[in-house]
Amino acid sequence: MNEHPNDYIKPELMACCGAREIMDGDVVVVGTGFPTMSANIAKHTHAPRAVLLQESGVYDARPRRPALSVGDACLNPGAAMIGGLVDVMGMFLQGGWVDVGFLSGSQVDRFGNINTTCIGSYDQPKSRLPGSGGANPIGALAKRGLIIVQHDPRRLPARLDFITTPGYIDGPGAREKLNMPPETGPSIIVTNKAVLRFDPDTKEAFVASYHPGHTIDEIRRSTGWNIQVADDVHETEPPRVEELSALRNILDPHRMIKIYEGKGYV
Amino acid sequence: MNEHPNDYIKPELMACCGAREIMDGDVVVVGTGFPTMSANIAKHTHAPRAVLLQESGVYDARPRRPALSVGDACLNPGAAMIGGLVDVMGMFLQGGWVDVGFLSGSQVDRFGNINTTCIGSYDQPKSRLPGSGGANPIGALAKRGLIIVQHDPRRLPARLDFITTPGYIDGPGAREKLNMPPETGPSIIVTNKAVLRFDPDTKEAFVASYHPGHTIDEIRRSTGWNIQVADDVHETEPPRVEELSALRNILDPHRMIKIYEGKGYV
Amino acid sequence: MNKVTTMQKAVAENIHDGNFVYIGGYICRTPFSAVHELIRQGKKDLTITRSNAADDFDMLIGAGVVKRFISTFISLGVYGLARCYRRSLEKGIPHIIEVEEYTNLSLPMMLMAGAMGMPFIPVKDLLGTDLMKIKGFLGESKYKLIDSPFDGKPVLIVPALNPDVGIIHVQQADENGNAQIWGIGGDCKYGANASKKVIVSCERIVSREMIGKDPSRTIVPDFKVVAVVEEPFASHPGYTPGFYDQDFGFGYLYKEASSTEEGFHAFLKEWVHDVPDRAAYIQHFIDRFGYAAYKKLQAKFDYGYPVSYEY
Amino acid sequence: MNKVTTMQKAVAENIHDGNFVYIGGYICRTPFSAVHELIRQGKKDLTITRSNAADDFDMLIGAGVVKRFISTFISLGVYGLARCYRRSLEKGIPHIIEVEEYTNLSLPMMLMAGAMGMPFIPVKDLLGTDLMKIKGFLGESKYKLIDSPFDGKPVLIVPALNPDVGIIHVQQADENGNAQIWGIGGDCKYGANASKKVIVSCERIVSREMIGKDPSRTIVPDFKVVAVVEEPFASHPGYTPGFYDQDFGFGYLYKEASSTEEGFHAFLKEWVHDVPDRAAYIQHFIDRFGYAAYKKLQAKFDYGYPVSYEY
Repeated sequence: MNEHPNDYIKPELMACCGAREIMDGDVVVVGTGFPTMSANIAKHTHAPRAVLLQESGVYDARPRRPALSVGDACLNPGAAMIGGLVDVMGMFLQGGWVDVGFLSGSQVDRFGNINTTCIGSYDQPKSRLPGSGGANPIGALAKRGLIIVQHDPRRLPARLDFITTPGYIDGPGAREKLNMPPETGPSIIVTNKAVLRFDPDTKEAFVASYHPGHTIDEIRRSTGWNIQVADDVHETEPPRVEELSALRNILDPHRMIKIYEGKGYV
Repeated sequence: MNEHPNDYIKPELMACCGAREIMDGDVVVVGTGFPTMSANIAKHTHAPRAVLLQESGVYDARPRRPALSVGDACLNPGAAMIGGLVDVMGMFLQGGWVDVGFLSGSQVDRFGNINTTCIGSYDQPKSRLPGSGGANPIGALAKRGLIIVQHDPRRLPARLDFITTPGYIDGPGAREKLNMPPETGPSIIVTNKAVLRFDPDTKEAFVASYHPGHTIDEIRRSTGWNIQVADDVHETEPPRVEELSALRNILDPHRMIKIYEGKGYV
Repeated sequence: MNKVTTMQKAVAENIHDGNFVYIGGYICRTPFSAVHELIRQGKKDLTITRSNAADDFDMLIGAGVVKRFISTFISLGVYGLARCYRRSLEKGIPHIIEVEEYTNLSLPMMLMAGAMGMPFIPVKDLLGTDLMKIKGFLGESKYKLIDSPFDGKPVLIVPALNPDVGIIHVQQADENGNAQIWGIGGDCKYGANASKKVIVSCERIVSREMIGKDPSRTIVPDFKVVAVVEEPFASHPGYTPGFYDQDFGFGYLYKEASSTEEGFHAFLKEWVHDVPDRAAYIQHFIDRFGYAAYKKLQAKFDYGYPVSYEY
Repeated sequence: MNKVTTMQKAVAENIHDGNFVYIGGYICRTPFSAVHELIRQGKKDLTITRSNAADDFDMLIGAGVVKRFISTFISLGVYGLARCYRRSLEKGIPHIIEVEEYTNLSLPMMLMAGAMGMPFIPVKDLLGTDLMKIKGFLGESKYKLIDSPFDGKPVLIVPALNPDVGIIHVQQADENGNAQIWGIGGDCKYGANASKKVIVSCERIVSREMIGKDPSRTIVPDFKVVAVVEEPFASHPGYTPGFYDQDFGFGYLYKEASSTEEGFHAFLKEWVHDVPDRAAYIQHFIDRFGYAAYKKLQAKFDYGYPVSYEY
């Protein structure tokens, strides 16, 4: 049986939820922050043969400091392969070799579509966001998309201001109709309150588990649509000893992950 | 005035005819044998800034022995850039950067189309030849194609057994109709008897000059179609001192070029 | 042909108002000294592109150099949203730039298509999203959705891009312009080769013989290059592998400065307009932050193994 | 995961009768020991491809391993036409192979398209020639001539290729399969990456740490690789830069032998069937030609410069 220390912070729990989605041998496209932590927790626990790609052109980097961007200098020395965007996004992602892609966004809807383009209208934005970057193709082409987002009605609205990255678009059959690669699409949304998964029939996100300290009712109120709840909904398993140990002793000794608390991941 | 030693052999004259077509600064795709000699004669005389590519992926090689293939080991050390076929044939040739491409063939017709695929029918060939290799795209995409061929009615027939590499296809407008890049196509045919050029209107090869020792009449009899002759037809200028000097002292000290005499280039 | 020149001349002679300019880099090997020179010379109405734009593009937008931007993304990385970019699109300061948006898959592929002389290239992104609905200055030529002539299934195709000029920073180049890199490539190789001419800045000019010791590192051949500028530290505050690290402190400085119009212009005055060239920039950096700060950014040494191309 | 194995096992376990196999090399880095193993194991009905085929493809055809050949060219270089290929097409010996012909532009692009997950790719060759008229086993899928959806002009598109298995020989790889090359590439990078799985033979197995000292040399990542075979001299009579030169004398031997059916089979017996593996092949080479001949092929040393990826 697993031990679960109770001194964890919410971003640590979220990183562990992400890690548990990675299977041994998976090819994972990561960004910075959560994705890197999740992927590395997995590597140091149940998935030692999972391998990481950064879209900038890097495969199997061996950074000695936490990478602060996907183009960080620390990703260069010791990597197994360094090319460019066309290699990682074209040859590996579009080529169909990527199992897991991490995604985050300012808004995520029930179908796992993501907005990182603008708040308000596109032509006269209230707030102009960075744009797709690699998110759109990762959402389109990774076999399993893992989405990280804060849980509030503004960030999980009924309708996005802009769809930057495709989830299941407008529901069942939408990806197929567009000839998007089979067996791709988002598989989980990890929030600071819950883990959401996607109904295979409706393609809608539902509550699979609630994090310790949160309730279904709170989660419903924090979601911008009438979210469904799994029959077997249960409390999210807290971080295990070995997960926290990998995170704190190896990956993030300075606990930089705490900055996510300041960003609202509480 | 240029000096012209009279101890040259025919393949040397032909290599010089090719060299004279290269302008300073030209980007030249070369194979082995004649093309390399021609290009290097040019580099050592009037076109020091001409640069050479081999389709295998090499740019500006510095071979210490004559390369016996476009993939020869001697092309590796000292080159300015080495990639692969996609770099040279895609990025440089198809990208529109190649000024001159050398071509040869078992058969060449009046429009500069070339056969390197088969003698006899394609399905039941009398003789099966190597195929296109890089010839077809070089013929399609180089701004000026320089064709080397032996002059006899079998090799310069009225009709090819197979068109492997495009010259002007079936005449004026054919390349344009297919949306082939403008201002490309063969510019000269160098044989062991003559230099042929292409009429800008009819796109047919005509006799521009006859090599010393050959006559218009002989050339007409050796050509498989009723070949036209330029009003200003004249004797081909024999190799100049500096051309021969580059060839014999620098490029081909063992005079490997003599093997072309054995192949019929007399 | 020796193409070695100054950045001032390289930019003055080769980049003209209204040009379409590819600017390489991915934090790694950002050609920042060229970016500053574009601003210093007051270039106008440029269309700029590269995948994953950052502080350099934000600065060009804030300085009013940019008319159009073929983009995938722009941010200041750990320092969040790109301030000048936002001011342009949200408030029209200094003016609204026109944006045509793709992704980090489609844009690199469009540059590769341009480099390889293809008219268009099929891609598997964009589908099903609002990136299909918004069309900027490319209009109906942003993409085409066709039925594959092979199997009848829908295929998205996007057009090739061929910038007028490509600007890249590399580790080393020879005097003719044969340019070599190692480490993270971004879309640098294809962006440069798609361009009609290329300006190369480099950490060090090396001999043609040294280039020939490792020709597999060359990404651009000299015949595409119109200017070579030896410009050490040119990527700062970005980094160049083997030479210097990213300057996170300077990134913070830019973030803070660019948060207001006044701050941004004061930053431009101090770091662009009041320094005539990269040497003066480094001098100013050392004057302002001390040699120790400069030294701290210099890369550690950990050389790999040499290889032989001999036979 | 350690994937180091023998060529015997690599071929037995990963290549099956009827497979579509990409075989890399361009005289440079020809995976000849794998080619011999395919013959030794009596594989049948393979579809094989690469641009600019040579003696290795001729040998596979003569040995009866090949059913179909997606080709651009095949010859013995300085030794002229490929004898077994001619006997197959001219006389049906051992049987007529089916050929689908492209060029050294379109085939590499089709492999690149396969590697990059594109369904097809536009190319500017083939047009106006009989290569458009002849269609082999790909039939109407050999190519499509369409009007560009962008400007209405004719564009030729050719299909992506995705071989079942890719076989390449490289200078060095680690035990997991990260494979590094330098020097002439041919279509090796894209042919291997287009394949569903890759067999890597290498001159030397190196540590993962050594791979990481120069990651820009890696052309195939380990997750695509199913077998790694340390097989020095595997390209003979081709060459590997930094290791050994091409063996022109042996090329002549093959030319002479392959000029007749009997000669070809005697050659196969001596150099393929009677040697169980590459070590025995080298032993036989030395027995037959002497150590001096072997030594003479070994590359001179002329190492370049190491670089640092540090920050």
